[in-house]
Amino acid sequence: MSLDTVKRALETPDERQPYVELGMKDDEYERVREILGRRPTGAELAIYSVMWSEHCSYKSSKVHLRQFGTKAPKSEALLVGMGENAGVVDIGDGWAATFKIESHNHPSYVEPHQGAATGVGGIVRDIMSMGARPIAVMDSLRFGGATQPDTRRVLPGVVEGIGGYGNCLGLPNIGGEVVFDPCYIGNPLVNALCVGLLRKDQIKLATAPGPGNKVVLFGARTGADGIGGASVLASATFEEESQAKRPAVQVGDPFMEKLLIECCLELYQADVVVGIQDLGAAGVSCATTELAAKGTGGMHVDLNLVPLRDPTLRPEEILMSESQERMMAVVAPDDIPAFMAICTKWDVPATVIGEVTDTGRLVMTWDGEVIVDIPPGTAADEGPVYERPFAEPAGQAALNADTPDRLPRPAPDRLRETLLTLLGSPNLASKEWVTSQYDRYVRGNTVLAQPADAGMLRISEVMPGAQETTRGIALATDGNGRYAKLDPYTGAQLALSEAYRNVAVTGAKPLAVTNCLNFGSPEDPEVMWQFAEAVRGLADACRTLGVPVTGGNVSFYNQTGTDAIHPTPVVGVLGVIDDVSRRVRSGFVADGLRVMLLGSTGDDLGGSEWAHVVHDHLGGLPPQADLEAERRLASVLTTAAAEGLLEGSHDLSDGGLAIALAEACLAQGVGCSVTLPGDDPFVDLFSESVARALVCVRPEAFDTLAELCARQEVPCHGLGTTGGTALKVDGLFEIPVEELREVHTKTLPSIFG
Amino acid sequence: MSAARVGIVTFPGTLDDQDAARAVRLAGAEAVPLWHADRDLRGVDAVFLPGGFSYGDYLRCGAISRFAPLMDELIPAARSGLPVLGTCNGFQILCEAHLLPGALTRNAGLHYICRDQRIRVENTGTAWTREFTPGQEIVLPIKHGEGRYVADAQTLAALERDGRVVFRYAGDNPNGSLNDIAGIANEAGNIVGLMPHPEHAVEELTGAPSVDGRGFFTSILKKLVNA
Amino acid sequence: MARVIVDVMLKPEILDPQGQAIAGALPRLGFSGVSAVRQGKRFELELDGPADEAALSDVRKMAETLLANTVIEDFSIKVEE
Amino acid sequence: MARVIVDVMLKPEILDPQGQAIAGALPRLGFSGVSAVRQGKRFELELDGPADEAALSDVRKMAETLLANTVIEDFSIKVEE
Ligand SMILES: Nc1ncnc2c1ncn2[C@@H]1O[C@H](COP(=O)(O)OP(=O)(O)O)[C@@H](O)[C@H]1O
Ligand SMILES: [Mg+2]
Repeated sequence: MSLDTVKRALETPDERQPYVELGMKDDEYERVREILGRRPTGAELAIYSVMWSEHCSYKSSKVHLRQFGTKAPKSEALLVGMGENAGVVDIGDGWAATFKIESHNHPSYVEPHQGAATGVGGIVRDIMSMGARPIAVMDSLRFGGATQPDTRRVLPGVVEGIGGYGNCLGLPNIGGEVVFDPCYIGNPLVNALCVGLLRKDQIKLATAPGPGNKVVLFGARTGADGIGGASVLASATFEEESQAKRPAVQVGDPFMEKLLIECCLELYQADVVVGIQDLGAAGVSCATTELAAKGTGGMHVDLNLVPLRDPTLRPEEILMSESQERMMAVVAPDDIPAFMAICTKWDVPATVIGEVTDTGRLVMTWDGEVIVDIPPGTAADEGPVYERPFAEPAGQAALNADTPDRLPRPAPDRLRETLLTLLGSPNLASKEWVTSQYDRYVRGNTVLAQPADAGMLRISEVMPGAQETTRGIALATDGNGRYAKLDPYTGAQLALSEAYRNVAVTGAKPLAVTNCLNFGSPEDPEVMWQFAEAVRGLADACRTLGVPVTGGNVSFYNQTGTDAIHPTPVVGVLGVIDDVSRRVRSGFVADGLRVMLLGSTGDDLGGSEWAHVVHDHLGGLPPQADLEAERRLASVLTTAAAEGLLEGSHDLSDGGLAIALAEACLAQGVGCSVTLPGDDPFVDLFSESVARALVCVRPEAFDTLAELCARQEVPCHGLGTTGGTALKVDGLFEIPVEELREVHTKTLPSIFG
Repeated sequence: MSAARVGIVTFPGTLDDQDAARAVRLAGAEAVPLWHADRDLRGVDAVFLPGGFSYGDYLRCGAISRFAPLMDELIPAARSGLPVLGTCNGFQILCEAHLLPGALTRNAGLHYICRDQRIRVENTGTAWTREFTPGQEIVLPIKHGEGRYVADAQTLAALERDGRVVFRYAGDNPNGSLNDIAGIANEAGNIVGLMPHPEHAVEELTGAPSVDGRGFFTSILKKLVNA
Repeated sequence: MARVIVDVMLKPEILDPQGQAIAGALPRLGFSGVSAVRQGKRFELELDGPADEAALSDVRKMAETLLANTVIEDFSIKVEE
Repeated sequence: MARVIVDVMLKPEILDPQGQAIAGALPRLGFSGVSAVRQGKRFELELDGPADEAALSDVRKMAETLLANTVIEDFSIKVEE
């Protein structure tokens, strides 16, 4: 086919273009024509269509996400906020952490292994592009029912993909979630988080300033990955069924990514990078427009110079390719030899493909002809913004009215059995089948990993120069789709509440938030309502708890036909512990310690694990979020940890006190003898009230902790003592730890082999 | 007396080199980085081949690494007595380089597995195990997808007869290794390879819930100091 | 009793990092003259009966559902003499 | 320009857990009539020149030293027409 140049576009203003096939609306196409004052070329259409896609432009979510900024609490810690590749937080002593969570849901449904693997790869490159060394990953996963056939296809592949990629990069996996619910069948959620470390004064940004600076593409060669849509542009007549031949699946090469990490770190060290951007979705289109838009405003790129894996690729396809393991850097001309030498040392191919200009235009050529000539900001920042209509779902009131009060509750002599049923249910059972496929030890800085409530890393040996700090960082991710379905506003707050608590029980002080918002179609007003409510709830809760949102990701269209997944906001919280040797271990760590329950318990069973597992019921309202109580609890926990009062801890969440006690016993195989504090043992054991934690302390520390709790107005009950080989609940039951273990560990292996 | 110098080899894709260096330092020796592309052992007294995914573990684990320029120096040095320890990918490289017999193949369970594993020390006569007691059980992390040791019957019999099975899995065999073999030595006892990771078990705060890995590093130190 | 071979290769447009790594290593080992390497899988199936049409149609189904991941791989079947 | 195929299979006496897992899964998927499965590797090498004797002797050396681990694997070489 003939090349669609700017010249040709001017000569053939009325040529029909496949913008609909590329997912563009009529008015969006008209806007492009308006911006350019002519029809776009095929290559320009490729750029605008990907840059203005939901995925890249956040066109449906933008108006809501603004609240994360407008309602943001004042935070000294925030160094880089939303809008960059990842947020950056000051963690003290001159060091900063950058972290972000991102979804790779649909690709993981199509090809679980590669979809999940490239999800990890993508988020790691985001962290690298901030100038940081990636130091750990986490994964938050949702699958259909554990025994549904498609789950048996998807889960093993996803786990292998995450493990295969992360393990090969040498990034310890320090936590995550695995949740099963039939609502995710056909729409599994794979959310990957990466955290990195850097010197506070060495943050890199995605910007291309300085005319004359060179644009370098480095990493893997460009192939036909993920360009299903682009082939309509490259084909002679897009009316034909020409899309089938190009793969939508991207395949990852973790070895190349590992080389890229080490190569980038050496480039940063040598100070030969002016600006840098990873290539994710929308590949070269995204990297060039964003770098140019944030820099001097102009760039000239010769697309013929892009090294190709598939020599038949057309320029439109090169622009849209999502080939993995690529980065783009802006480099001063004098530094090019040093830059190239470092790439050669690491066997990373690198090519100068263009130059920064002061024209304010992004110009690209192919075979010497101009095929792109646009103001880059119009593609990168001035995409469409929708105020999508939203409306409370028709069934919401009825759902909330169907409370768990009508469900029969177990008699005292059935509580033992109820506990074991819950403990062995797929959502509460041990996730070791999954986590044992992940390396949690590599690089030797992992202080806490699964099954601890939060992952924790020592900082001092992560990078040269960090020896001076005693600090550590803690991270947890949480989300509960059932709660969010019942009340998305509260559900989002509860996700934050739990992640915040999980960080606090380790002794770390929660500092900042990332989030991944997984929802159905934004074109459905009921889904849009869930989304709007969740964002409003999360933004409000972040303000109350004083933790800013630093970044995140929105994943829409997680639905099959009109059946959307439960709204699933997943929240990641990062905290800092001043002295990492003061970290609190998980659960009961020794015999003869006093067991205390912090926080107060109400009758909160709406959306609970008990209602779900025993009655397959979802109705009523979730537990009320109590952020003030959450903040006081965290303050007690971090103070007590710093003073060395806590020997072990565990938060209460899904499954309530019953499950927390069982997990605390399982942590080190230490039993306990406890008396329930309230007068309804069922509620005591299975209610999911928020802002509660279980701790164990040396007997002589009991009074000090009780006083600390009293000062902070955190209710506190002595439940009993640790020791023995069974979980004993006075007057109700006794379960040997070995029996707990058997029930807890056998569920996933018996399903997944 | 200057500290003993232990070389830590980094191939493209090596991951545990930082851990290995830390373990060497904690034991009181100097960790000397060795780069795969240099034909230079930098005069070290012993060499540690750490774990990871050298060359992505593509083709076979260790298959490509063994052709690195550094290996041209290391192979003859090891044959003439230089103490060498290979863990995980390092063990795989030693087998691919024929410095140790047999091969490491896909785990019988077909999954990568990371867990804290009980190991029995069977031979305390090697350069890397003299600080243990015969039959001592230790806990070290394992983390590998291809750790099932195989060798032909004759080789296995010879290993057993000569006491060259240095480590055996105690309790559950995690990967289907023949004779529960977790690690072996060459005839001279200077070259030892094992799948478990001593370098991840040297500190209270981090890594595995044991510090049993320290024995490897104190063993080699003692040997070098007494040599 | 027949033996059927199923060869599974990544589709040509799909990245093959293993093949790339091998191709990259060859020159360092002193081998020139190989321009590209692709790595795939080979399955040898022993059939109880003859490799007749019914059996081969079964093998085709196995290849599609289990041996190959047809999202990213192609396969071919041949009967070994 | 020629293409040479190197097939690498585990020696018969070496346990092949992947092949076994497949053989074990087949009946569950409703396939009977397969008594054993072995899984190996297939390499496709594109040569710059013809597959003459010199080239094939080079390929044989590559197979011996790199593509197969002859401690546990056998290989065979053929030229694709
Ligand atoms: N997909 C996963 N990846 C890594 N770690 C996981 C994953 N799923 C669960 N875990 C870990 O297993 C432990 C138990 O998980 P969970 O019960 O969800 O914790 P919590 O209720 O405290 O959030 C935690 O340490 C968690 O980080
Ligand atoms: Mg928890």
